[in-house]
Formats: sequence, C-alpha cells, structure tokens
Amino acid sequence: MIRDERLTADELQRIDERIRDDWPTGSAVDFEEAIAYHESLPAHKQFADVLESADRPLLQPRAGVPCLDDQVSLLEHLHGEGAADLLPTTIDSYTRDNEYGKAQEGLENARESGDATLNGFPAVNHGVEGCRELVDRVDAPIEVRHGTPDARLLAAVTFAGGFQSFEGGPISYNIPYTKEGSLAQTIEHWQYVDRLAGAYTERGVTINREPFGPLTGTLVPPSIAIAIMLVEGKLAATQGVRSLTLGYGQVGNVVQDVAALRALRKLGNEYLRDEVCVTTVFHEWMGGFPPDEARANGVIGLGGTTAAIARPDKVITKSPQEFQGVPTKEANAAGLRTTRQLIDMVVEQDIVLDGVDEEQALIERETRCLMDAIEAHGDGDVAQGTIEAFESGALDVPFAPSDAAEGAVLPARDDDGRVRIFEWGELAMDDDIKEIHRARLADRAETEGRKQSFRMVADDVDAISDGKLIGRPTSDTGGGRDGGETRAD
Amino acid sequence: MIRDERLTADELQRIDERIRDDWPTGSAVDFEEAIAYHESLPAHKQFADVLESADRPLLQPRAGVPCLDDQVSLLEHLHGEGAADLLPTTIDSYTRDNEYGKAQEGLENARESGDATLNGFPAVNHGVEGCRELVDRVDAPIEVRHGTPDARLLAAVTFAGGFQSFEGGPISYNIPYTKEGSLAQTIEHWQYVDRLAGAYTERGVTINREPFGPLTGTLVPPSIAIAIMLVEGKLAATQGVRSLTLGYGQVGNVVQDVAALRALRKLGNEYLRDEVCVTTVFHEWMGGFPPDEARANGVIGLGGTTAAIARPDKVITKSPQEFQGVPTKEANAAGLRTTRQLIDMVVEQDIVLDGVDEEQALIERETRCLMDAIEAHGDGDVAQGTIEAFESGALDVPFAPSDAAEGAVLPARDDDGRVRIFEWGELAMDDDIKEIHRARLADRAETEGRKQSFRMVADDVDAISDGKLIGRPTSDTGGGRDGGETRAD
Amino acid sequence: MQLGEYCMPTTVILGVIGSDAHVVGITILDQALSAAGFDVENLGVQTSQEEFAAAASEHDADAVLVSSLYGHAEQDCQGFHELLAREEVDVTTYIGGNLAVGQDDFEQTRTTFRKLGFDKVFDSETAPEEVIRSLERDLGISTREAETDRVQA
Amino acid sequence: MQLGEYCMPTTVILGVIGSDAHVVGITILDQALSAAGFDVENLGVQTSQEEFAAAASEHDADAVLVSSLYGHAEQDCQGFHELLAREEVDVTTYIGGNLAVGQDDFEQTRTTFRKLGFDKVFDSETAPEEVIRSLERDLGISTREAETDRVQA
Ligand code: B12
Ligand code: B12
Repeated sequence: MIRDERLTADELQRIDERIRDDWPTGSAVDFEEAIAYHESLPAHKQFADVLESADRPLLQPRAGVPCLDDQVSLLEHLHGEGAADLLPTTIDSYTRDNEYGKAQEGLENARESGDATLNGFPAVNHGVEGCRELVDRVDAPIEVRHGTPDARLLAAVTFAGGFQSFEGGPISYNIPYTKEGSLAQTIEHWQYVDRLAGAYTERGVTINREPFGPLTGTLVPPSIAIAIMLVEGKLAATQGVRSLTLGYGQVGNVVQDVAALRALRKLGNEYLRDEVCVTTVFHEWMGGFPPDEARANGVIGLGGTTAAIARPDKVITKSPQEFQGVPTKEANAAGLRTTRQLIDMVVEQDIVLDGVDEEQALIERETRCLMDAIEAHGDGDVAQGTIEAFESGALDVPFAPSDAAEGAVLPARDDDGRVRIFEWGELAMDDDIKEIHRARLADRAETEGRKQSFRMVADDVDAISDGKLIGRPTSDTGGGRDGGETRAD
Repeated sequence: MIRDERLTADELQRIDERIRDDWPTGSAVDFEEAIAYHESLPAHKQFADVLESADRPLLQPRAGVPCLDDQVSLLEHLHGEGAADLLPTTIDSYTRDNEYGKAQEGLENARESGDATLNGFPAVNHGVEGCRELVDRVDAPIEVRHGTPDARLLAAVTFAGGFQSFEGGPISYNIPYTKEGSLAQTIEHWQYVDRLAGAYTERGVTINREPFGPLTGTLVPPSIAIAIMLVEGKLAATQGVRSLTLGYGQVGNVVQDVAALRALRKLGNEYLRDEVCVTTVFHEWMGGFPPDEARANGVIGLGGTTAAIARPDKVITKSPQEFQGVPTKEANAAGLRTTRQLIDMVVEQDIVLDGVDEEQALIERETRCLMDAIEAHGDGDVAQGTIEAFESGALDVPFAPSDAAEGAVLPARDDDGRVRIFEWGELAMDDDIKEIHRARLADRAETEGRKQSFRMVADDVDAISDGKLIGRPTSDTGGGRDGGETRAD
Repeated sequence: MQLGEYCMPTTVILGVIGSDAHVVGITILDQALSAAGFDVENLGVQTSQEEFAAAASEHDADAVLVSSLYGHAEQDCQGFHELLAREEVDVTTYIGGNLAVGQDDFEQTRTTFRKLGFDKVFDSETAPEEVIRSLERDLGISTREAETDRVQA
Repeated sequence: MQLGEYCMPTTVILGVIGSDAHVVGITILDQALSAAGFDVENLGVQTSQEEFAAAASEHDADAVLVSSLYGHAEQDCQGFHELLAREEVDVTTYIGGNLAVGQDDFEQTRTTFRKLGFDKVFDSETAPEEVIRSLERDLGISTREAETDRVQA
C-alpha cells in the first residue's frame, strides 16, 4: 500500500535503473555528470533562483514543437519578441502516453516533412544531449510542461538534460488527463519524480516542481484546486522537493481569483514545511476561448489585470489563437506582450477590492474541510487519504475524464460570476458552506427566472467563448454556440 | 461682450442665413424639411433615445474616410463585425479649418485615386443629400465627431442631413485643437450650434450634444476636464440642448478613473438643469499608444475593465493600431470586440474598489474650486467667467497648444499612478488641495530618488507607450523611446 | 422533446478518440443529444477505434460521433473506416472538434477527414444544436424535421 | 550638458506644420533639445511654411525641425523647400511624426519626404535622444561627438 514516505536511496536507484530501459536514450542519464552540467549553467538559467527572487510577476507561455532547431527558434522568439521571463517546453501527447515509439515516428516524419506532426517536443526521444543543446542555445530558464501521468523517464532524461523545473503531479496529471490510470499508481510514479528532484536539490541543484493547478480548466471551484495543490505539495516535500510553485487557473471573477491566489499562498505556506519555498502561478483562463482573436485578447486582458492585482510569482499566458489550435509563435508572443502591458500598467496601483477577505476566508474554510477529509480518510497519511477520498467522492473534480474521480461535482456561476458548486456528490464540505453556495445559486436562478439544471452548467461552460462571464439564458438563439436554447429542452 | 444667454430666433436665423453661404451645399439646408426627414427615421436610429435607454455601456469607435461609399462600408463593418452600438463619422482636418475648398480638392482626389487623401469625411462637401444617404444606408445611430472650432456650417448641414449627435464645444474644440482662436469667438460660434440643436429639440427631434472630455488627451487632471464639461454643458443647456453626454478620457489609474466618472455624473446632474438628460462617455486612453498592437491591446483591455467597473453610458474605443495612424477597419472592429468582451465579462461582477470615494470627493472639491473661480471671474456669467478664468490662468489645460490657455499647468503621476498637478501656474485651487498633490508627488520623487522636474512629466507622457503607467527612471536606456535619460540632463 | 416522438430510438455512439482526454465537449454533446431524445452511448475519452466499433455493433447504432481536440485526430483515425467495414458496422460517422495541429485552414481539414471516410466533419465552433439538426437530416428523422420547419417558418 | 560646451550656440527652429495641433511631441522635443544645449525656437502648432522660413532666416538657424502628426504632412509640405530656397535659407531640414494617413509602410513615406527635400525623415517612434544625436552628426558638433564616443566606448 502506497504511503507518503520518502523513497530510500535503494528504491530510487532501483526504479531509476528500470525506467531508463524504457527507451534507448535512458542509458545516457548519469546523475553525477548531470550535477556537473547543472553547476555549469549561468545564474540566469537557474530556474528556482530566477523565479524566487523576482520582484514582479514573471511571464511564461506554453510552447512545444517536434524538432530541436524549431524549438530553439520558437523559444528564442518568445524570449525576444514576447519578452517571456521563463520559457516552456511542452511535450507531445505520445510521450505523455509513454509511447516513445510513436513519438519517434512523429519526430522522424516532422524532420522529413517539416510539418508539426506532433503536438509537442518529444524530450525523451531527443535525449539528454538534445535537451542540453536546447538549454545551451536558449538564454532563459526552461520548464518541462506536459501532462504525463507516468513521467518518470521524462523526468530522468530532462533533469539530466539540464531542465530545472518540471510541471505536474500525481493527481493533477492524472485526473484531468487520463481515463484509466489509478491514483495509487500515479502517486507511486510521482514519488520517483519528486525524489529525483529532491536528490538533485540535496546536491545544490534545485529542481522547481509545479503541480498543475487548473486541473480540467473548466469552472473548477478554487478550494478543490487548492486542496489538490496542497496534497501534491506535501507529497513532493516528503520526497525532498524544496522549490514548489502551486498553481491556480483563472475563473474570471476578479474578486474570487484574487481571493483564491491569496488563499493558495497562505495555505501553501501553512501546510508545507518551512524548508519549502512556496511560490504561486496564475494561469490565464484555461477553459474554452472565444473563436475570435480580438475577443480572446479581452479574455487575456482580464487575466493580466487580475494578475496585476493578485501578484502571483508567475503567470502562464494564453495566446489570442487559443481557440483555434496551437498558436503561431507570433500570436504566442502577442499574448505575452498584452499581458505584460496590463500587468505593468496596473501592478504599481494600489488596488484593494471589497469582499476579497470574505471570499478568501470562505475558500480557506472549504479547503480545510477537504484537507481534513483527506487526513481522516488516510488516517493521517496524505497519499492514502487522497486515494480514499477520491474513491468515496469526498474529493472530486468537475468534468474529470478519469475513472479515478467520481466527477459528480458540478459547478455553476452565481449571480456575481463566482464559481459555486451546484451538485455536490459526496464532496466533503460542511453543511453551512453548502448553504452559502446554495443561496448564491438560488439568487442567480431567480435573476434568470429558471431552475438550476445542467443547462445552466452547460451555458456557463460556453459563456466566455460566447463573450460573457455568466451563461445567462438568451432570447437570441441565432448566435453560434449559444444556439439550442429553444430546442434542446 | 459675449454672455451665456439664449440666442433669439432672429439671431439664430441671421447667423443661419449667413453661414449657409460659406459653401454651396449650405443652400440645401431647410429646417422644416429636415424636421420631417428626422421624423421619418426609425426608432433604432434615434441617437438620444438609443443612448439614454441603454442598460449597458454602449460602444462607439472613431472612423471617417473621404468618400461616401467607403464611409458606408466602413460603418457597416464596424456595426457588423465590430458590433458597435453607435457609429461615428469623423470629419477631415480641412473641414475643421473651414477650408471647404481644400476639402473638395481632397475629396475629388480621393474619388479619382481611391486613396484616402483626407483624414476624415468632409460632410459639408457631401452636403445634406450625401449625409442623408449615409444615414439611410447605415443601420445604427451616427454621431458627427470632428474637432472643428467653428462648426456652424458643419452643424447646419449635418443636422439637416439626419445626424442626431454632435461632438465638441467652444472650449474642448478650441483649446486642444487650435493655436489662435479666441474663446469669445468659439463660444459665440457654439452658441449657434447649440441653439440649432435646441431648435430641433423643441420640435421633438432631440439632438444629442457631446462636449469633448479628453481635451489634449495627455495626463489631463480629472477636475480640469470635468469643470470644462460642466461649463460646456451649461452653455449648451442655455441654448436649449436637452441631451448632453459629458466626456472623460481614461488616465489609466483605475481608482482615479472610476472616481472621475462618478464625479462627472454626479456634478453633471447637479450643475445642469433638471430638464437636461445627462449621460457620460468614457474615452479609452487618449494619449500616446504603444507602437505594438499586442501591447496596445493591453491598453485597450484596461480601458474595457475600467469601463465595466465605472459603467459610463458610452465608451469610445481605440484600435490596436492607434499608434501608427488611422486604423484599418478590421483593427477598428477588433478594438471594439476586445472592449466588448472585457466589459461583458466584468460588468456583471460587483467590483467595489477601496479609495474611490475619497478620490471622488477630492475630484469634486477640486472641480468646485474651478467652478467657483469661473463664477467669480464672470460675475455669475459662465461664458464671461470661462474666458476670464482662462485669461488669468485660473482655468488651464496641460499641453494646450492654444494661445487662449496659459498652458502653465503641468501634470505628473503620483506613486500610485494617479494624475496630480506638479506645476500649478495660476490655477484656482485651494491651498490644502495643492498640499495633497504636493505630498503625493513628493512620495513619488522619494521612491524614485530624484527631484520633481519636467523630465518626470516627459517620462510620464511616454510611459504608457513604453509599457508602463508611471514614467519611472530606468537604468536601461537602450529601449527606444525612453532613451535620453543619461544624456539629456 | 420526448423520446416517444421518435418512431424508434436513435442510438448514437459518442467518444473521444486516441489518447485525447478533452472531455468537456462530449459531456455537453451527451447532455444535449440526450435531452433531444437520442439514446447516447458515451464511451468517454481515450477511446480506441476498436472500442468505437465494438460499441457501434453492440448497440446497433445509427451514428458514431468521434471527437478529437488535441491535434492528433488524423493519425488516430487512420484505418477507422476500414475497421468499421471489416466489422460490418454500417453507420453514419461524424467527426468534430479541433482536428488539426495549429492554425490550419478548415476546408483542408474537412477534405482530409472526408477522405478518411467520415460522412461529416465539424469544426470546434459547432453548437450542439447543429449536430442535432444534422443527425435528424442524415438519419431521416422526419418528426423533428417537420417541427423545425414549423418553428422556423 | 552646458551651453558653453558648444563652440557657438546651435539654433533649431521647431514647429508643427499645417493645421495640425498635436503639440505634445514638440513640447517634449523642445525640452530635450534645450536641455542638451540647443537654442530652440519653438513656433508651436499650426505653423505655416512662411512662418518656418521667416523664423529660420530671422534666427539664422542651423536646422529646421518640422513636425506633423495628423496625416496631412505631404500636402502641407508641398513647395516648402522651394520656398526656403527662394528665401535663401540654407538649413538642415528634418521632418518627423506620423507622416502618412493610415497604416503605411515607413520606407515609402521616407522616400516621399526625401523627394520633397527633407534631409532626414523620422517616424513616430523617434526618441528625442536620436534627434539630438542626429543633429550633432549633421551639424558637425564635434565636442559632443567626442564625448559620446567616450561614453559609449
Ligand atoms: C480545457 C482545455 C484543456 C483541459 C482539458 C480538460 C479535460 N479533461 O477536458 C486540459 C488543461 C487538461 C487540456 C489539456 C491539453 N490540451 Co487542451 N484545451 C482546452 C481548451 C482551452 C478548451 C476545450 C474545451 O473544453 N472547450 C469547451 C467545449 C464545450 O468545447 P469543445 O471541446 O470544442 O467541443 C465543442 C465542439 O468542438 C464540438 N465538438 C467536439 N467534438 C465533437 C465531435 C463531433 C462529432 C461533433 C459533431 C462536434 C464536436 O461540440 C462541442 C460542444 O459545443 C482548448 C482551447 C479552446 N477551445 O479554447 C484547448 C485545446 C483543445 N488543447 C490543446 C492541447 C494541445 C492540449 C494538450 C495536448 C497540451 C497541453 N498543453 O497540455 C493537452 C492534451 C491532454 C490530452 N491527453 O488530451 C489544443 C489543441 C491543439 C490543436 N488541436 O491544434 C487547444 C486547441 C489549445 C491550443 N490552442 O493549443 N486542455
Ligand atoms: C494625443 C493625440 C491627440 C490629441 C492632441 C492634443 C494636442 N493638442 O497635442 C487630440 C485628442 C486633440 C488629437 C486630435 C486629433 N488627432 Co490625434 N493623436 C493623439 C495621439 C493619441 C498621441 C500623440 C502624442 O501626443 N504622442 C506623444 C508624443 C510625445 O509623441 P509624438 O507626438 O509622436 O512625438 C514624438 C515623435 O513622433 C517624434 N517627433 C514628432 N515630431 C517630430 C519632428 C521631428 C523633426 C523629429 C525628428 C521627430 C518628431 O518625437 C516626439 C517625441 O518622442 C496619437 C496616436 C499615438 N501616437 O498614440 C493620435 C494621432 C496622431 N491623431 C490622429 C488624428 C487623425 C487626429 C485628428 C485629425 C482626428 C481626431 N480624431 O480628432 C485630430 C487632429 C486635430 C488637429 N487639428 O491636429 C492620428 C493621425 C493619423 C495619421 N497620421 O495617419 C493619430 C496617429 C491617431 C490615429 N491612429 O488615428 N490627437
């Protein structure tokens, strides 16, 4: 039975050896030699230092293409034209499935045809040497961003390859990203990743770890996201991780977003041991985008404004082409600059919003309910508690594709646009908190003169792409995606 | 000596006849027949009604090209693709100078070459028929936007031509727009414009009038802008105008902008007679824009957010191409949609900002100082008082190109980015208010470790186009427009 | 709209193909199609070609709706129609979502997937209502057609 | 930088041509040039060709700096250099600002105004510092050149 305990040196080594056999490039991984490589990197490529010592929110985009040279010029563009502070390397979907063979095929196709036949950079296939070439040629810290449930080989290769930051975690890269993986298994896999990060850290090479806060990106209630961040943070800290960036995805209500980021920071510092340096990352709206670049810029603008008020340590930006598909590098850089302009115009302003404290208090209480439930489910062990809590539905994520989550919780916006919970399933929450949500949603239902139903949830899912925050019923059914109102009832 | 008194019917007629001789198209103006034409317009083209009955901020762009067909398709594009609620017709610069001959030349050139050799639509040259064709072919209310100090013939032609809204005023279209025109003269000229609007209004055809709030668009302290709006409102009301939209240009500090719009609305209702329906218009940032569309979208985004919080009746949008030159119709429509998305995402949120009330109280007190000074200078007559107050410097506008204003007042941002006054000249302001500004600016000077100087003003002028709100000194002198720091001292 | 209004229940298979985990779109489609009276068999995300084929034959489906968002649709659908043919599954097939990697031209994408054998190809701006209308037309569900005409007249 | 560092004061005429009233740019330029030690004769906005020519000859100017923002520069500058020649004013002439209506290509704009006789054409991204550097070079102000070299070395 998996428990939240530190892997021993032996276990680490055993897994390490086994995992490196999964693909030929694994054999090039050599821990001692990798430490030496990291030590040779200049200060401005040391991810954790750059992030933790910044005096304003740093910006980071998402970006990954199959071939090395293309990835270099993509990142150079985002660094130069986009003025990104931190760079990403987004991994392709085959690698996420550990299908290195298919990734190899895609990579070779891409090399021949010049087409982007993979939706990211197959770092395992590029191997330690390829990764280092990337790190050497690009002049800023780079993080591995992926969505891989079993990221062990990816971590082994990319850490040795010079990357000093690694996104994901056993829950956040399981529940939103897979159908069948069990949590027991992903927790075990990520214990290795975190232990490996810890081993580097102990040798003076800090590997920053970043649990994926937005989860399904779709109306995730803040307390659910924060609880999962705390769990992943605790699991990582146990394995020796000392630089943790906890994430949160914008929901679009400014007060709620600011409150959530504050709650995340506060609870992160409270729940995680003192030795851990906790930073926060704010993801610009992760749900469906408007199918129009001008409107998408409005969504990005709200993200920038919110970031300027909440002041997270890092912001993951979106591009105006988010709706359509993987953005061009120009569009990606544009999203960075729009965000930068907004942050820099607003960040020096002393903006204090009414109601943030109350909302923050509510989010904190909700999060504590969930954390207490996890604690209770696991008899004090957070690994076991998480597994059991998901099993019972005490912990749940809306729109989770994974069999490991009930997916019974349904969110909807209240009359002010804050994300509340409409269908609780078995979520572990005090009754008086449920009552608050119920009352807020009742207000909305009354405003709209309709009952709370899945229809409301569906309308909220489409609202931002349709140009609004709240999915109000419309009489006008002509306009694209909000059609159906009159007929699907 | 010009006084704030209503023109008699005789005076109106006399001017009317004289002015119509200034260009051949003037002879087609027939008041009675024009009333009939206006009465024939459908409800959704009645400007004042549409504006005054709206339940959310309406959007309006700026746009004008020389030829009629082009203007029609430009406006149709902005209405269709940009979803503009209200449309503009921006007049060319020759017409603004009453150089109808040159405008004619430009128009003919444009017709032959297809190039836009004029920077706007020469409405006088198009005449009553041309204007009506525009009004007929375009399916939304249209306003005349210009910058013409002597707009008498333009008003006569465009009112008869079916336009129901007319921007400008004797101060706001003098001080920022000309070097030599005297205020006595522009007040006289605008008394005619307003009286004509009043005459239509009395016959049931409401002509909406919109004093130009942003003035020089460059760090104008809110109270100065508001005082001028009140003066122009009072002058217009005397002549019978009953639909007044008072304007304000964004300064970029959210609290100050929200406070200013509230003060404008409140003082507008207080200073103007009960019969006048007062609405407000918010202009997205009117100063120098960033030379980059992505960053410009950030500026527009902040405008939209501010509008959503302050909820003016109307918003004049900017395009991402503002820096470069007259925007393409696509860019213009994009600015509208970015703004719309932001407003619609934020407007339903209950956002209450700390400090708005205090800032609003300060702005109101400042405005009252200026209004009292005008009252005193004119012995109770607002026309005379305004002229004398500008003469003495008791009323002044920063960066005014006009000889009629001292132009002695210099603004600078405080440490929070609010626009304060750094050099007062003779501006009529209570000492304790001056003390508040002084203290705020001293804070900034201290933060920056430099003295208050014109250099600070110049840095603030460039700040937004350089990507910041406040023009802080930078060590990095490499970057474009902020160069010079090290050498020009 | 009640189930009873159809002469016989129309069954559609719905799922996300390949290793794609984008579930929100099919969740919305499932809800809308069910509300409109279809029998929806929702296979969820990360569904293989074989699972689609098996479900279609097991439920004697009228249509198979394949969703793909993550950009690997073309690879994931290679040989799918051949498989259906081998399994003697004769159904209307739709594919929809974000079908290409990057900022591609949709007409080109449509051609690609039509060539792969799909009867219809939908972009990611597709509203559930369009899918319902299209299924009605393609599956010849006349009650609703008639009603639609009335409503739109 | 003190005036005294120049061998003799360098006089520049500054103004906005035509009926253009955009004053902010020349206000900034005036301040920066004055601070850098130039004698600046600022004619303000809405200055005619004749006023520019008269001021240049009256002050025995070294350079004339014409600003235009509102998009009518080309019309406003027709014949300007012929006028200067007639008045026997021999000065370095610069023009800068937003010189064309609309989203034009700057290279084309530069050609247009070079043809009209301007020695140099600046776009609206020009920082005051660039103008100072350029004037130093074109007017052969060597003290500052030397100093610049030192500073940049
Ligand atoms: C939310 C989201 C996520 C969430 C998904 C959570 C979940 N499990 O569902 C998370 C964050 C986990 C995620 C992950 C990834 N994502 Co994603 N994601 C999105 C996003 C923002 C919204 C998708 C969504 O939910 N829309 C709302 C629903 C209601 O709309 P919809 O899905 O489009 O479905 C509608 C229509 O398309 C249509 N439709 C859909 N299917 C079908 C089928 C038929 C037959 C028909 C008729 C109609 C139809 O009807 C639906 C209802 O109206 C989109 C971009 C966007 N659209 O704004 C990117 C996007 C789809 N993702 C993308 C990518 C690349 C990924 C990742 C590979 C990369 C990464 N950065 O991690 C991973 C993939 C992981 C995996 N294994 O699948 C790309 C795809 C690129 C491409 N195709 O070229 C997009 C376009 C973003 C981008 N611009 O880069 N993503
Ligand atoms: C503020 C502003 C106004 C204010 C001006 C107040 C005033 N009296 O100064 C107001 C609102 C009144 C106004 C009016 C108009 N404006 Co205006 N305005 C602007 C805006 C937003 C900023 C200009 C500014 O002050 N910049 C800050 C200063 C510091 O920079 P600058 O002027 O560019 O000057 C710098 C450089 O260009 C350079 N430079 C300038 N001149 C010279 C000369 C030389 C020799 C050299 C070397 C360098 C140089 O150095 C300066 C210092 O760095 C610009 C768009 C923008 N740039 O973002 C539009 C803009 C210039 N305006 C424009 C227009 C069309 C108008 C109007 C005709 C139309 C209208 N809508 O009313 C009227 C014109 C009235 C008139 N008679 O002139 C257009 C011009 C279009 C074109 N050229 O194709 C612009 C580009 C906006 C747009 N995109 O449509 N405007």
